Amino acid sequence: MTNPTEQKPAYELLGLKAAEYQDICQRLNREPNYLELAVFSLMWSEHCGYKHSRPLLSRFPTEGEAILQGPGENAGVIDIGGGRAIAMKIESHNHPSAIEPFEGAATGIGGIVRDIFAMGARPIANLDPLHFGSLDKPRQRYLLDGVVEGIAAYGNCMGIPTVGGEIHFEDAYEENCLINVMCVGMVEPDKILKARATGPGNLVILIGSSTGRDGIGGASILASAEFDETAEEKRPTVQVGNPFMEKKLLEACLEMRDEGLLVALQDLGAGGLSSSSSEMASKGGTGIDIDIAMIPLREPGMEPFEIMISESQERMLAVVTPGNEAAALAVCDKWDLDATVVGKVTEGDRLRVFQGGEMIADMPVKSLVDEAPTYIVEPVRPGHQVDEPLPEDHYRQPDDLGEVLTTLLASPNICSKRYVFEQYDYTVQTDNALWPGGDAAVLRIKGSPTGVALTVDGNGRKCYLDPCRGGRTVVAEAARNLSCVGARPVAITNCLNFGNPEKGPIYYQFQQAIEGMSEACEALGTPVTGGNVSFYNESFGQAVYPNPVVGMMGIIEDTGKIMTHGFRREGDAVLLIGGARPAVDGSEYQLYIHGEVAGRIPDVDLEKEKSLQALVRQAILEEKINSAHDVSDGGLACCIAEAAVAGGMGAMIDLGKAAFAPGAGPALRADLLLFGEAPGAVMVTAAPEQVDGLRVAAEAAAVPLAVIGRVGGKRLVFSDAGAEVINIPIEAAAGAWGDALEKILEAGV
Amino acid sequence: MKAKVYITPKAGILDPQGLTIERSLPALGFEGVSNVRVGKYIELELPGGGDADAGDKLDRMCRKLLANPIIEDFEYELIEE
Amino acid sequence: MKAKVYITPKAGILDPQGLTIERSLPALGFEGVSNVRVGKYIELELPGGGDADAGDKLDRMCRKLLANPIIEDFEYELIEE
Amino acid sequence: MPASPQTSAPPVRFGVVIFPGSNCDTDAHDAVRTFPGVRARYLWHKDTELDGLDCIILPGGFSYGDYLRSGAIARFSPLMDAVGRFAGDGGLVLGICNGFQVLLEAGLLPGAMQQNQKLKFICRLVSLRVENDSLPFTRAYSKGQVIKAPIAHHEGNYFIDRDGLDELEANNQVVLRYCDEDGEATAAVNPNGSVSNIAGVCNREGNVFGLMPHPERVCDALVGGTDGRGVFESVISRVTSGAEL
Ligand SMILES: Nc1ncnc2c1ncn2[C@@H]1O[C@H](COP(=O)(O)OP(=O)(O)O)[C@@H](O)[C@H]1O
Ligand SMILES: [Mg+2]
Repeated sequence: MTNPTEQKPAYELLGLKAAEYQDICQRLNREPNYLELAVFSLMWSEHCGYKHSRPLLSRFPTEGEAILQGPGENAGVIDIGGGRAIAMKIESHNHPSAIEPFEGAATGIGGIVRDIFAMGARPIANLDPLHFGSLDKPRQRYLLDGVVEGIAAYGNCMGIPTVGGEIHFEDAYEENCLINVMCVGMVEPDKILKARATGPGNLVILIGSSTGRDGIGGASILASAEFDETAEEKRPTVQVGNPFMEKKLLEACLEMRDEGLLVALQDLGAGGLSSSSSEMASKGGTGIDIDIAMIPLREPGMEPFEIMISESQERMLAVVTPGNEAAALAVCDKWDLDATVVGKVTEGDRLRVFQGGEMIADMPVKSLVDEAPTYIVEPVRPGHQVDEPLPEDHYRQPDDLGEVLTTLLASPNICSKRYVFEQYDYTVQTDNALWPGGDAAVLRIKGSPTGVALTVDGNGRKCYLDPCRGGRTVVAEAARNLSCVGARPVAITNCLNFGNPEKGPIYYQFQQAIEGMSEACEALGTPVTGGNVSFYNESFGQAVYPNPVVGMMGIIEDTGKIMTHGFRREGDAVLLIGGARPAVDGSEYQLYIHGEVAGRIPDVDLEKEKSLQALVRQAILEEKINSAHDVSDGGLACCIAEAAVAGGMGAMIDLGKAAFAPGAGPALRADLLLFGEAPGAVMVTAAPEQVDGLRVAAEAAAVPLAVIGRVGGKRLVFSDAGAEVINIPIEAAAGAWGDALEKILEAGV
Repeated sequence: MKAKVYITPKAGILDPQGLTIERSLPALGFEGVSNVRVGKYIELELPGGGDADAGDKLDRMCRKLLANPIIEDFEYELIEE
Repeated sequence: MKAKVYITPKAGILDPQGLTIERSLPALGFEGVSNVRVGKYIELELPGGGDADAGDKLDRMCRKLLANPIIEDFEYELIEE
Repeated sequence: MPASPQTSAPPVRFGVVIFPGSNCDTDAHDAVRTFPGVRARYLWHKDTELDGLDCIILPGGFSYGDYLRSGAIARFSPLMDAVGRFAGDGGLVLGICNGFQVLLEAGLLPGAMQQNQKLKFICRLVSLRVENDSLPFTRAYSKGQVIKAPIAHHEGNYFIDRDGLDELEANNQVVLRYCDEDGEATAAVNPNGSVSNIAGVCNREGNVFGLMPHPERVCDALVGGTDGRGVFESVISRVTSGAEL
């Protein structure tokens, strides 16, 4: 019996369509050889070529006066004043982490960190939004432990504090975990580096690890008939991270930057040398010659195409002027790094590969980098998506609401994530002024009153129910988190995690999410500075929830006024500011207590959201409030419980006073007031004498404000229409919330 | 019954530990050492009796817990006492 | 010349890795395993030629670098090719 | 004869070591420079010139990736030979976290480090009881005082055998112990499994001190507290007063 794959042409085995192959032949005026075909197939893959996303990504607003670098470079850069700028970018490492969680996550950190120092920035923080399947499955616990240890091993070794993130567990991620990582760096605006290979005659230096057969092209290349006999030994190997090497690489690159030795710098990520060299040439408007005979190899017998597409980690490509190569190599030598001149910048627009004297590939750079074909798919609204929310009495109200509260507090999505974040070094670099557990992290800037606030947010379940509203919600929530610590939201980066975009419903979700996010970014003044798209997160035809993850940066003018979420003073008034009518649709309460995901999520009113956040920030600046906490997962009850546990103080709350959407409809049931979710609300506490002033400010801003209770005592008491509906000691809340994750993970092996 | 398990990084897989040790040896006065690979060595005691499937059991144990078959190879020895 | 080095936690020293493995084995269906000790297994290539002092050299390498005598024991094998 | 530091007094000079993989070098450098009258410079691991320095800090991080064992490779650097001589001459040497591990591997402090009992990295603010307040590093504290500093390590499980421990105790070489808020050194608050809750030890002479917690990370109220300042204050006052041990 013959192997059916042997009948297929090489281009098809490499994942190219017949029309794409024709296109390549036309651009070359001939048939490509195998090396060229491998390079084209890689550059025209979804991952490198953005075939299904490029047309839609252009919807994002990217302009802003503080934006020094928008999408298009290795990371976005934002001016934060005082002669400093922030570089930031987020990326996914979903597929590698599902295969080998420790190394997959570790190399994910390695990759995103390289993007940041490729901009000439020193990494100052990592954040890690993670999504797994439900923890009652042993494999999910294994994945979580491996991923967290991998992030810890790499980030801690690099000396970059992991200051934030989020962790979410739901069945939709069982076959496809989402492992996103964000890195943030600091750079002086005049020291920003670009990946532009300018100046024909300049030299190209490859720095760092030797090149092995890591992650070569995946299964598509292996299935190629030409390689059948040796497929076993050519099996793509799992990439193993070497954070020590990367730390040296970071220091050497920044030292070369400081000495003014670099014309351009670029990391080697997906697509290895092919992608980094052609992108540098494309941006520089030049060509590049690479001599693969010069490249230090880790394994004998590597084929030219393997060398060109290897994804070996911890490598950088630098362009230097001919007089400077000795100095650059000396810096690398000081850091005990291998560095080799492997090519030069040329006139023209070709990527040419040589092996010693012989030219073995010759391709137009523009075709590789900028002219990958793009595809537009007919969007189809998914069948599960509905226009109407569930009726408010759709579920029966549970009898014991106190028990619902403790159950939710102990649920993996809401409970404390201490088990995870204590594995990350969050204090190194001594700038972290707000340790994990709050609404956002705040990094001070030494020698300046300014601080940088950071958060990541994603909410796949809400995007699944309504991707457009979900997209708006996610951006608004990120901004609200920043405002709650007193920071003005400035810009975002994003990672779009979706299923197979060739399917109408997935394409629809992708398009809708981008629309919603864009509207929110425009309304809130937070342009998109870059990001990453991860498609094909699906198995057995089942996609993950559509999950755009937003990383947002904000500025705090005065780090002396950072706000925290824990109750701070007995006798303070508890106020609810903003807010729409809370709904069961898409809430943790719906999933965890009623076992369903259904209905339609409430929308965000972006204008009101903007006023609400301005109001909260103003109150923080004027020192009128003592705590602030965003009302999100688990609703008002969980929000208040978290503030109580953090502050070690109880509260008495009258739910009837919650001014959710005043006048809109009949009185809400207690369970929805407690656990329902709707965007756009912040809970703050203030001394009683501040309340009038806050009320006046809220009226002026046309934001609803209600005094709903008082901080004090050692119990959490919620009443509705004069009757107590919850009355539990705060230790019960703290006990449920505090080490739930640890218990789950340490119980089952 | 006593067992010894030897775990090594798979061929072709990067071994950052081995690499780092190898690179630093010359500075410590050990020239010319190459191909340093660092793995694990595990000793354990299996419950006596069912000798027949002891090897089988150990094999499964290696696959499931002791080694990471995606990036590591393993070998073992069983020692009768 | 090839060398194999086996490093084990000293007797009497608590071995946190071994202990953790031992505790997690029953849940995976492996009952009765005891005395799990996790050490290191290092392979390396010594420069050929001076066989006579190869053992000597390796011994010094183990003492000085590869093992920490306060908490670890070591053994090695030299393999002629 | 304690003397208050004059403006004309010579500066106290710190050297902060950089091994490949060190990552708390700038933190330590920046922390000591918040004290008046302090000069600090970096020392490359290949340097051997330590003249004029009053105190050498081996900072935290992952020297050589912590491969093989933490500190195992770093201790062979040319600089460590010089540090050995410096310490032998009575110079002050402070090893923080990875620096402590290097000092253990170098034999400048007794004992050895193992992986944390739970095999996981731990970053956490811990309470520490000061056991010896007469060292050049601890004079600003008082015996029994409870201070707070973060730990951030994967290998901080300090081991020393029975005899070694008895000797440490007899010579007052246990400097810090993990404890609860009330100063009780219970097993429940031992974060990593260290023998006898030990978080920091010194050599017999008292001029070499290693600790796992990070005093340099608690030198500013904005980012975690100020309890670590005492370590550097002690060194500075010891140097400026010129007092013998
Ligand atoms: N979701 C997105 N939003 C905005 N920009 C994006 C998004 N995804 C990718 N981009 C931009 O497209 C460019 C190419 O991305 P990518 O190939 O992932 O870069 P790199 O190889 O440096 O990681 C980058 O400038 C990136 O910021
Ligand atoms: Mg890049």
